[in-house]
Amino acid sequence: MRRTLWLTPWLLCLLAIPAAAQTAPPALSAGDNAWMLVSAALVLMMTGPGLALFYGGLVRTKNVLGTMMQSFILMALITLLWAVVGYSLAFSEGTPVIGGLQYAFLRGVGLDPNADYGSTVPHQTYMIYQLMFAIITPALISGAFAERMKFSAMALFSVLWSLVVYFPLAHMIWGKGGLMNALYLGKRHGYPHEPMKPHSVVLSFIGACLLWVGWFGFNAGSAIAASSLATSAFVATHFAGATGALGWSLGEWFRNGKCSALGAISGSVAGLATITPASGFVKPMPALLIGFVAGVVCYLMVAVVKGKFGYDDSLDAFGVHGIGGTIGTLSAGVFATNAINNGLKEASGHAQAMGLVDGNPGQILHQLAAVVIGWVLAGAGTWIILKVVDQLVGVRVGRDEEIEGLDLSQHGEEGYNFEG
Amino acid sequence: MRRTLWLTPWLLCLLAIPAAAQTAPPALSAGDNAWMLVSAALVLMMTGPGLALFYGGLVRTKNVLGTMMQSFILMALITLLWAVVGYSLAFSEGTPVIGGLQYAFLRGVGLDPNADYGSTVPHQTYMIYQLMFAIITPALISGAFAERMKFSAMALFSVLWSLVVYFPLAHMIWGKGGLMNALYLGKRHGYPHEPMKPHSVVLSFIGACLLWVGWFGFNAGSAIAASSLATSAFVATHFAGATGALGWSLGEWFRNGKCSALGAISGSVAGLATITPASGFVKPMPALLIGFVAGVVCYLMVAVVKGKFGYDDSLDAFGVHGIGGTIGTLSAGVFATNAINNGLKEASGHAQAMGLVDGNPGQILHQLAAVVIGWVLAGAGTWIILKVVDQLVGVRVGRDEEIEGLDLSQHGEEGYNFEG
Amino acid sequence: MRRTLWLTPWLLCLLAIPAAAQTAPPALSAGDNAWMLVSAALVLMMTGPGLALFYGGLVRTKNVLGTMMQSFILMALITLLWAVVGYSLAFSEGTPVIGGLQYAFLRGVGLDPNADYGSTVPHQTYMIYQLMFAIITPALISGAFAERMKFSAMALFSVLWSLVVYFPLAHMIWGKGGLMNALYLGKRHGYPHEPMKPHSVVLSFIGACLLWVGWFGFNAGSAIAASSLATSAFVATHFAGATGALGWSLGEWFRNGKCSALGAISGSVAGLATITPASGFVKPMPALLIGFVAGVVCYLMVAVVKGKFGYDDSLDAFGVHGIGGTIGTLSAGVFATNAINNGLKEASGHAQAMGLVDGNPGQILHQLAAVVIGWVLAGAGTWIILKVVDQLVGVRVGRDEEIEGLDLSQHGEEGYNFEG
Amino acid sequence: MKKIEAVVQPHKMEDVREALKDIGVDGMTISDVRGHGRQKGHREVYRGQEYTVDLLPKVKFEVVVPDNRVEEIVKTLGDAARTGKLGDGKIFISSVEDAIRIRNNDRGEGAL
Amino acid sequence: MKKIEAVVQPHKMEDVREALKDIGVDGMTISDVRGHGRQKGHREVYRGQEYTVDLLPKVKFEVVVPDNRVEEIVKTLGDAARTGKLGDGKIFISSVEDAIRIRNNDRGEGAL
Amino acid sequence: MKKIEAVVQPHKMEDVREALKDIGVDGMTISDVRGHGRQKGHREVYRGQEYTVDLLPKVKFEVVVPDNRVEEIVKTLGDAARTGKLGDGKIFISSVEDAIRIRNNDRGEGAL
Ligand SMILES: Nc1ncnc2c1ncn2[C@@H]1O[C@H](COP(=O)(O)OP(=O)(O)O)[C@@H](O)[C@H]1O
Ligand SMILES: Nc1ncnc2c1ncn2[C@@H]1O[C@H](COP(=O)(O)OP(=O)(O)O)[C@@H](O)[C@H]1O
Ligand SMILES: Nc1ncnc2c1ncn2[C@@H]1O[C@H](COP(=O)(O)OP(=O)(O)O)[C@@H](O)[C@H]1O
Repeated sequence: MRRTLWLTPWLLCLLAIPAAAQTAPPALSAGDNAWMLVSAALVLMMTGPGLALFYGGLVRTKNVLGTMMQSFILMALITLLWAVVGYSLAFSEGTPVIGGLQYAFLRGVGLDPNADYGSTVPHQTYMIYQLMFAIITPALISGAFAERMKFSAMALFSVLWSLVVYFPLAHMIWGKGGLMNALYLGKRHGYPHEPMKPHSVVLSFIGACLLWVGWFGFNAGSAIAASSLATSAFVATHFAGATGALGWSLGEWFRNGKCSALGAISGSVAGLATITPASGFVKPMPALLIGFVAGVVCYLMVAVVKGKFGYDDSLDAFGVHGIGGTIGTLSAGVFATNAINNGLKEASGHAQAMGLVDGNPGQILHQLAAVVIGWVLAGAGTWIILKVVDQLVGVRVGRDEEIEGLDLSQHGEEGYNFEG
Repeated sequence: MRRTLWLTPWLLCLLAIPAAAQTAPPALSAGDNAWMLVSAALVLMMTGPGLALFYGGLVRTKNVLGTMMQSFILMALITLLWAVVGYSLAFSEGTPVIGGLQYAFLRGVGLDPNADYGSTVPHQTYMIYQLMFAIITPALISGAFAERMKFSAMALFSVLWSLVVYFPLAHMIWGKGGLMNALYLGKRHGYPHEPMKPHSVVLSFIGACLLWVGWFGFNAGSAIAASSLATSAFVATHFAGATGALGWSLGEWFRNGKCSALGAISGSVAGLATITPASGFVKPMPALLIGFVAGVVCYLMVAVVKGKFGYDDSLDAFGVHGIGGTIGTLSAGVFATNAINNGLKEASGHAQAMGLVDGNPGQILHQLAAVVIGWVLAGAGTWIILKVVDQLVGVRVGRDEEIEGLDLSQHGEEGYNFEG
Repeated sequence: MRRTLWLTPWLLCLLAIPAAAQTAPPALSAGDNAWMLVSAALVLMMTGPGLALFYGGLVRTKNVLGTMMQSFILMALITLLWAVVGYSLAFSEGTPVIGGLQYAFLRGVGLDPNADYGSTVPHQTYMIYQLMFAIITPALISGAFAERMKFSAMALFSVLWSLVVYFPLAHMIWGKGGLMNALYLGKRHGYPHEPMKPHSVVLSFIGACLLWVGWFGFNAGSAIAASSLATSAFVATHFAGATGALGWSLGEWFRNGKCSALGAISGSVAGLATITPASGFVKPMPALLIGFVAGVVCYLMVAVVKGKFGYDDSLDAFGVHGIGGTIGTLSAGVFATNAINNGLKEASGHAQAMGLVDGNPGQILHQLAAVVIGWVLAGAGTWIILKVVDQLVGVRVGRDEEIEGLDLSQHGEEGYNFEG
Repeated sequence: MKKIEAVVQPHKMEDVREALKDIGVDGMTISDVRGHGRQKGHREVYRGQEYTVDLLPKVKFEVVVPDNRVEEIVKTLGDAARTGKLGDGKIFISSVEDAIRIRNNDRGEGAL
Repeated sequence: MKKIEAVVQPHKMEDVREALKDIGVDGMTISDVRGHGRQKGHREVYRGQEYTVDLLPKVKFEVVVPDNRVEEIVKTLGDAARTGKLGDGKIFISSVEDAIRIRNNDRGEGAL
Repeated sequence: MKKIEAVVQPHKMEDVREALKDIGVDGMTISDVRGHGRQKGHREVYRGQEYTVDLLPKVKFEVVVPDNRVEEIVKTLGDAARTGKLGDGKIFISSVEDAIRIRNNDRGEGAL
């Protein structure tokens, strides 16, 4: 199996398609490389400070550093892992299940373009860009175990999870580890009895905005070129972020008579997460729709369903990212069109019909299969790894440490010392 | 009327010029597209988190979310509006007064370059880039009604204002709605008697820096290419931001014997706002001068004149952006030169003389006319829309809600819960 | 002496090499210009808000604005200085010791590419990009005199230092002024007796992340093109930032049994500072190693050595940036390879051997010489300038002003007014 | 000597201070507190999770004064803080045995 | 009238408030304080610089009540705040001479 | 039992704590307050708008002690907090009727 799909993440990844024919001989394009380096920088900015702030603002004061640190340490840990074996496992030729060790220690990952990995940018550009994705995925999951997981357990979990789940499956599993973690770890001490208000919606707001900006690199960068496909993905991304905010806000308006800043930013993140598997395949108007649906559905998940079931997905990693990713994958089956993305050709040389709108209803089933398989693999893998980590170091901090807060108990420092 | 001036915003917009001849056939340039996508991202970053933080830090704690939310909801609302009719009204061929509906729902706004809208980037790139401008303009105005306007009224006002004032006139009206709002709404409860210190100059500082960085996309992106014109606008932007900070700081030094962080950042924003209509037309040294004048004059407006007249332009949207834009438009009449921008040709084929420095003193009058017309249209339009909105939903929150703060009364949440 | 080395900063700058032959005639590349404009914006973002937040979070509440203002005012002051004489002194042809006045007031620094200053981007692009470096260098030093230096003295010092030390020597002296300042100014009142905890590790965290992201512009932009060399520098930068964080964290783990968020971010900054003189010359795996060593050594400097010697380098400008730069310069002598950077040719036309790994052990001595000369010049220059400034305006605030805090005593404002 | 402790609405702080200044009461210590009483709290909703917040921000004044000024001060303070709505706050009076001015060791009423 | 001042662990605040509410004690003023006592502090390390922090966050309740309810309230409050570990906090009882409800000038026990 | 309340300059907090520790006073509660008195405030200017800030940050110590230690503690505290300049702060002494250690229900002086 070729692992070098240049397609926007997650979509169609179960189709056994040949790598898109890239006929021009590889040659570096300064414009494309400029765009890809910028995109890599933007995706890193999504994790830090973006996601770190988004999550950090949602927790209580005593956990702010512990929560931000979960994102930050992944910027370091996953980078090392990626250089040593990760990139190779994810992207070199190997068995159908996992890549080989050909690129271990980045041997052979050079500065010349390689047609398999973006024919107009250095192979290393592709490698570093994909690394930024490998960092943010476990960082997103960390939202599910905020405020109660041991730092060591979190680091170990993320390493194992990357090795066993992400590197092999790469792009299928966005946010899906979240629910398992929330269930496995159990509720925070005092939840839902004690108030656990976000200690700073202001921080979350900054984070959400930077996520939005960074997401342009995430989705439009996935074209691996500053091409019109990049533009298309950029537009879809922005549109879905906008209507996601509107959808969530409307939901709040109906139920509470008010719409909140936290709601609007959560909705935009839901819209952005949802459009991700579909951006680069859909037109602008469907993107508006997809984002809106995402905003409404994720709101209902978080505000209604979560309350009913009573699990403690502290920062709604599952409710926003897991659900969003699922909606997005399915809607891609509906709205993907070869008017946007004609990377797949039929034998006749014509661009292959993609989603329902192209007259290919079967794609919805493919996408559904992708969703189900993704959930099952990610869920099972996550659960097993949690068990292992729990045996090795214990996943949850002690009760007193939880009350004291992660900042002091895990890191020996405090987020704010205003009175100093 | 062609609405597709590729010129830097605002300048020369009253000249009945044909669209600049762009002789090469449209073809996508990866370098130009990369730059324009980055610029679009940067301009979005100006609104959120940039402007949201700049304004959010200036208000009292109880209004921080309400203030930031005003910027954020525009990122969502104006995007939807833009996709549906806004872009079409602003940029399609229509009557001389307003565009047509040709591009409604973005029909026909495709991924191929269109010579009228940037001949080297996809038409959608142009569309999304211009959208980011449409978002930030009403967001800037919101500074004038901070801390006392209803959220619903603010949203309705912004939508109407975009439809009636901004989309038709597009780039002429930066910051000019501010004064009307301040006058119409009246003073905040307790102003100027009670202390209303900025609750966090730190937040404003972050915002101002991000505004500065984002402004490169705003001005240098207006070249719609990574051309030498983009470089020129980039340099002018940075220079004016720098001397704006120095001008304001010197003003404070003379009057108070101290210069403040808030002063320095306000000055840089004044310099950046001021250079905007002139960047892409002026050389580096005049940019230094323009920025400096902006810093000094805006300081005097805010610190002396405002106090004299006693209106309550809460965050100085008018004093900084309105005045700055005016100074900039006039100084463009002085310093614009075809050594920088030779887009306009005479019949003879020579580049047309531009500002006073090119030996064309008449341009100053044109610019003055542009200023006056801009002020009149924006002022009148804004006032009327405020009246309408006031009738429909009421513009101002009640006294008790104002005392309680917008965060609680409008959004049911608080910015900080440190004690949690 | 040609001053137009397009090499990554600092490295090899003492070799009397001819400017790398750039055979193609100068012609603007949109891709390269896009990348360089973005890089310039990123490097500005490193200073503000990046470094301003990183340092601002580390000081006590009463000094937050004073500390951030030190970075911000340099964004303004150095820009003016650069336009007037700075760029000319640093980059025009002059004597071997300092440039001439050929480019004073940017005369002759136009919009066409100039082969000496990046043959594919406008000369002004090169000028503005280098300016961003000139801003951040004195800003980094300001960390050494935080919480106790007069604002006027700091401004005067920075101007003189730029004129006398930075513009002539340009890239050799990163962070090396720090120690002198710390020694000259003496300890903060109450140090080390009274607690001086960082008032907001959260702010520092945001700052460090933005530094990391901005550093891509700093190092990968130094290729002055979106070339494969840029990619190589980008990868090295990211890798060293990551392992720097790991190195510092491991150090803390061994000594304290915990690793902290402040430690992780400090380590990443140490790794980034350290790789800087070597990025663009070394392969990815050595970059991992260099970053790791930087993290460990800087941690020991700050946590052990500083305590032993007892000087008060308030924000560890010296411990992190000075030491990091030194390690980096030396390791470049070991790991620089013409497989990455073949800009230097032998007479035979072959790429010249670079570091030890290329079989050129002598380079280590060259690098050592560079370090020593850099230290001596920067140290002596800094000391003399401090003496002069002290005579002119006095460098240190009075005891009462120090206790009251810089925000009030120097700027007449406060960072936070939450109770407003 | 008596200590007058008053818990008032935050937006009345400025008025109270000026009223006290006007009758020559200069020494005071102020702190930010949260109060609970008859005044109804408000509802906050974060991601669908509702919180009824009934601890509302208040400002506490502490003024130590000579016995003979108590009534005048209580009246002035009360008048300045009054809006007539629930939540205006309370004033408590208690006895203080001694006061010391740290600067010069003055004691008793002279130290106030 | 007595003033009951209780310094308790922050995470016990919710429990204490509910316990007081259950016995009909509604009026109270709360503030964030830091306390020092037998409870051991903790160590924080910033860039190798160690700080022993022995001022720990606490929440202070101030409740002014009629004399006859003191014992009941002290017991309820103590029971709700108790964990049995060092640092649970203290309750202090002192005398208050008068209370005024600002809103309507009610005085004495009726003002509580 | 007496309660000693001292309002001191924030930068003297560390010194005061150590002085009290040296004479064996371990239990105390501290809060951040703002004070007004003879000490002149300062001017802040935000965008040309001037504010005279005369509520200055202070730290309040509350220490409940047995009657017989009052004088010693007041002296120690005062000496440690004194700079001799306006604004050094005040110490107030008042009576406390009872103290309870929540942890084990100890009462009276033994609970301190
Ligand atoms: N018994 C009490 N002890 C201490 N503080 C009280 C008491 N009763 C009320 N307070 C304080 O006074 C404030 C106002 O009381 P509330 O009952 O809401 O209004 P009102 O005094 O107008 O009836 C409360 O928020 C609280 O801070
Ligand atoms: N003498 C005192 N005066 C004022 N506050 C005290 C005194 N002793 C203790 N406290 C407060 O009570 C808190 C708990 O006291 P501590 O001695 O740690 O635990 P315990 O009461 O369980 O022995 C302290 O943190 C402090 O706030
Ligand atoms: N009468 C008072 N009641 C309560 N607090 C007071 C009183 N007088 C002074 N204070 C507190 O003491 C602090 C210092 O008082 P001030 O008059 O400035 O200095 P000094 O005590 O040296 O004359 C004030 O800031 C205030 O917090």
